[in-house]
Amino acid sequence: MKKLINAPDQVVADALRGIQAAHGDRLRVSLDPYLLVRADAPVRGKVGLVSGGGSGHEPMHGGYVGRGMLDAACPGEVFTSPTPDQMLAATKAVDGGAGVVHIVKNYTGDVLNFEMAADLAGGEGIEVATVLTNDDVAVEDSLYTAGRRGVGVTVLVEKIAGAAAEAGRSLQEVAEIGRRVNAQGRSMGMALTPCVTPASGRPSFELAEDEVEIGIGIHGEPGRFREQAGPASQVAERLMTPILEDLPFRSGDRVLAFVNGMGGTPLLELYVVYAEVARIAAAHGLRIERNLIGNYITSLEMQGCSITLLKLDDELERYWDAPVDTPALRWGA
Amino acid sequence: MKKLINAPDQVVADALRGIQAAHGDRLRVSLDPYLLVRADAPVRGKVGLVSGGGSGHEPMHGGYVGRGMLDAACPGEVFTSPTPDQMLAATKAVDGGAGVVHIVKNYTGDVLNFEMAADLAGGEGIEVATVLTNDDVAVEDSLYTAGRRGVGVTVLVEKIAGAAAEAGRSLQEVAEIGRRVNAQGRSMGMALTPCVTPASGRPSFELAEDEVEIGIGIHGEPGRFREQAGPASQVAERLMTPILEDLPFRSGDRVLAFVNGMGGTPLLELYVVYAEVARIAAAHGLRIERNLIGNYITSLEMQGCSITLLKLDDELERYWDAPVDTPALRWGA
Amino acid sequence: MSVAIDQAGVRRWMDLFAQAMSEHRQELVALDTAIGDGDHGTNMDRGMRKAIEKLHADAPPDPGALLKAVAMTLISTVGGAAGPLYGTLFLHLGAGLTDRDAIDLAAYSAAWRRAVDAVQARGSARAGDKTMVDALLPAVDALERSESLEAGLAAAAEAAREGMLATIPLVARRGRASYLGERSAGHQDPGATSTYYLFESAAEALAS
Amino acid sequence: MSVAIDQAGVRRWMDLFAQAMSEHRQELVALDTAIGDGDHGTNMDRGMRKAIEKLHADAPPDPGALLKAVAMTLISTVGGAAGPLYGTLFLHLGAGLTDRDAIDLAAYSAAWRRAVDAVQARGSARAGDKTMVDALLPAVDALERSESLEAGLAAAAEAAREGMLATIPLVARRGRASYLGERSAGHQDPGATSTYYLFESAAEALAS
Ligand SMILES: Nc1ncnc2c1ncn2[C@@H]1O[C@H](COP(=O)(O)OP(=O)(O)O)[C@@H](O)[C@H]1O
Ligand SMILES: Nc1ncnc2c1ncn2[C@@H]1O[C@H](COP(=O)(O)OP(=O)(O)O)[C@@H](O)[C@H]1O
Ligand SMILES: [Mg+2]
Ligand SMILES: [Mg+2]
Ligand SMILES: [Mg+2]
Ligand SMILES: [Mg+2]
Repeated sequence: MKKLINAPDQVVADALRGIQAAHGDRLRVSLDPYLLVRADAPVRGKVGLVSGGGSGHEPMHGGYVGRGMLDAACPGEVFTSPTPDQMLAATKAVDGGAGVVHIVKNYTGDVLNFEMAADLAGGEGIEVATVLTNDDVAVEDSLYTAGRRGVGVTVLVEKIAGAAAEAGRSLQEVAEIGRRVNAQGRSMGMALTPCVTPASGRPSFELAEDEVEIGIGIHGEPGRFREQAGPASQVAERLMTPILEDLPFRSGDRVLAFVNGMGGTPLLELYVVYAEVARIAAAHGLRIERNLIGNYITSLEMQGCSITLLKLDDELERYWDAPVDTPALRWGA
Repeated sequence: MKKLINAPDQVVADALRGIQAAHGDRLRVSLDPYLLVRADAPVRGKVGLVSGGGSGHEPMHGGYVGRGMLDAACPGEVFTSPTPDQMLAATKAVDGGAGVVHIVKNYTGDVLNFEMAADLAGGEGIEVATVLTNDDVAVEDSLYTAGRRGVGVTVLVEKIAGAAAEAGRSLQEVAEIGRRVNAQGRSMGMALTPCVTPASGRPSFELAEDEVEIGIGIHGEPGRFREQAGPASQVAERLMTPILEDLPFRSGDRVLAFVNGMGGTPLLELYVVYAEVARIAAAHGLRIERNLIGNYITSLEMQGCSITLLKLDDELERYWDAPVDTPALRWGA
Repeated sequence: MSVAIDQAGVRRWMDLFAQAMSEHRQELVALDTAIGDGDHGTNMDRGMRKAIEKLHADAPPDPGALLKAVAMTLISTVGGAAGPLYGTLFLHLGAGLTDRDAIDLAAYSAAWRRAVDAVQARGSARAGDKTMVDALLPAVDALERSESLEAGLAAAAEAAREGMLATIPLVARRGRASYLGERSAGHQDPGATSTYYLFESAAEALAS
Repeated sequence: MSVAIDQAGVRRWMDLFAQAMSEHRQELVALDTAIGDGDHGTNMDRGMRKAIEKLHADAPPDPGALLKAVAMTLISTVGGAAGPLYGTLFLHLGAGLTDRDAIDLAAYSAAWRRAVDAVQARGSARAGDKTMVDALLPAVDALERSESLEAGLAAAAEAAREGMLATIPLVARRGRASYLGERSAGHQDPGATSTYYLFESAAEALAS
């Protein structure tokens, strides 16, 4: 394992030091507990948005803290969900009196820790609403399982709910909009290579030179099946078909198409994939009205991609277009 | 070799199709010859900016076409400089009557092809000024060699000269500002892993599990030497020391610090490196006034990073801050 | 003379458990890499290391308070699924034992039962879901069936070990391994494994 | 009877050179990977393939015009250093032979000399800089020294081969390999290698 780090157990703290040095003018960074907060938080009267999760998915979530998106992010250790005390500290730091939304990806760890944090925040008189993301169609969904993982849609929830909060919407409204994004979005991912966490020093799974892993998550966990590596057109079909069937997306739907890199795949290739996504979407009669292409929710240095489709309506589209001013996503500002 | 492509000799064309599908509202994309042009080009009375180079460095250059930055980009095949006819077509497409600046990285191929293009453009009555970037301190510089490579500074030249052109400066002024950025900037890079071009299908060099390559360029070419992999603090010293000595940078200087990912390195690690850069810069009495951290000039899926320092003055800082609206770099718009 | 567990005994237990988490860190990471995200060993080791550090600085006077202190540290340093689940376990175990100088089998068994119930309430895992619950349930059953603390903890450790091994063929229905579906079968659950070490440490602490 | 090169002969030469670039593509890529960016074989193959395609569609009537057409295709399809350099080479070679039906040794040698001068003017490479010039110069020298076209092209091919091999120990001072400094020694220059194939094809075309 070769990485640009000083020591496996310092990587998150060191990266936070880097973020502090780079963005200290717009973010408050705490190392104990790990925390990133908008410099101007709490914004009086505005619903606060807190997200969090394991590190190793950068720019998610720290890169999305700023005007028009998150008020705070709680980074955990690499691929390890953060702890309730971080989340509580974040919640208190961003509460401007209008309540706080927790954006939680559906992983047992994230869910349990955020539950505890919400309990604790409630105990301190802060109203918390939770938006759970679970958009990964690669995972079987049933009451008797942990359910689907939250993946690509999380970025879209953070942007769109963030804009709703910035627009002065109420706690319930912001949460409802976030949940709508989740309900109308579907994702699926694949990997060409595994990743290596600093702590383990070993590949998260083994893949032959001619194999790809389909239905991968964002934690280096193995996917649902592996198959012979094929052209980008086949990869795109493999991911788009279950996405399109699941919601389902129908001819005439307006969508946002998001092609996400897993961290180690060149942008050149993501555009190759996007060309295929656009082709398949057109064949289904979908109108891609907005798009996002790049490394936005990653799995360390994993090579691969995920595709997310979000069904748009006027409100979601307006909030997507609203100004955002964060280290990793910025427009209109 | 596993890649998200359809076929090695289609990768650039397919990616351009993806860019067309994604950004067709703001860019005109041509497949024959390969060309990306601002949708509103030529802008009457504005100096046009054309850049170009081999593909595989995305988002450079295509991601930087838009208001406040480039007017056109000519992508070559992967790691192969584009051809004079592309450059001539780009030059004609963006000439708004005020002349055109060619931004050329100092590689024999880029230089020769742009020279031919400038000759051809001159023959058609378009005034062309060339800004050559050669900021890589890893390379020995002498009259009797090809000189230094153009690397990280190229992105800064494109942004700053782009803002100067947008501000209505003359051809000579824009070129002079671009040259000043190059003269005041220095870079050096390193790699943890090689990259694989689609056409060759093989790693560009071999590195042992515990070795890193220091003084790497952006074409998968081997660097100046290899050494035992060390912590990020050592990597940062290895790159910063020659950069600081070369200009030289002096205590009290205001700088822009740019930590660039080679394409396959997680953003998390780039922030770890940035923390070290900030530490070393502070120890030298430098004031980092601006920063840029991420994958901006890449070498396919190579893991590693480069560091660029640019000595700032009021004018350069103002043009850096000026609005930019491109697929890959966007603020104030 | 009947054996009881006192503050020093719990303290010894926690030291041994911390030691086990450190020694088996790579093993737990490897198990979690196969069907999860590879952090279980690192998480537990980090948490228990911190817990022992805190106990060094300031050890609460009674067994229950000590366990609650460990719970709080785990909750705030482990993260992941294991943090809240082990935190919940220790919190409820401690709650049943607070303000006692010495714990007999009856009190101990009752506290464990409440702790396991709390873990199940928090995580909704049932027997056979391929989680730490599959080691916890048989262990607590064995404890309840025993005649003495010594015999009980030995039987609990053995039952936990069997429960841990029995997770191998299971298809996971909770936690991260459930995303693998059928592919999760054939691998031992990391959380059940750390739970086995917890009971092994408890038996050892009592014996020493 | 004295041999001369005509349009069909140049056409044959270009076919053979294109064939060589296709056959040796991987070899050139491997050489360029060692001390460059690994694209020389792909670039030359792409360019010559396109050139032949164009000649198929519309082949200029005389040897000079044919070479200029190849030059223009290389310039607009090869890119990199090789595109403008081979383009310049063919452009000036063709310029010296335009409007001729048949080329004798004197005219041929003179055109080659001007072509090599033009390549050196464009790229500033001198003998010993580890570039295609190190194959070109001895080949053209050999051609000039010869008594007949046949002997001349055979000698030129042999000289180019020796020049190509002689690049192995050199430290590059031009082109991408120069960034490696001392580490460029011990590797054969890819451009000198494709130039050797150019002369080999020329000799073969004349013989057939
Ligand atoms: N819902 C649950 N109930 C009980 N135990 C669970 C549950 N989900 C996961 N676990 C346990 O947690 C273990 C994984 O812990 P850990 O790797 O630290 O957390 P994470 O899965 O968040 O990375 C699993 O092996 C399993 O035993
Ligand atoms: N200045 C120069 N003069 C002559 N030949 C050169 C010069 N620079 C490079 N070359 C030749 O070009 C070859 C490399 O061509 P190619 O790989 O196609 O281009 P690039 O280096 O741009 O990738 C080298 O092997 C060398 O022979
Ligand atoms: Mg985890
Ligand atoms: Mg090249
Ligand atoms: Mg885990
Ligand atoms: Mg090359």
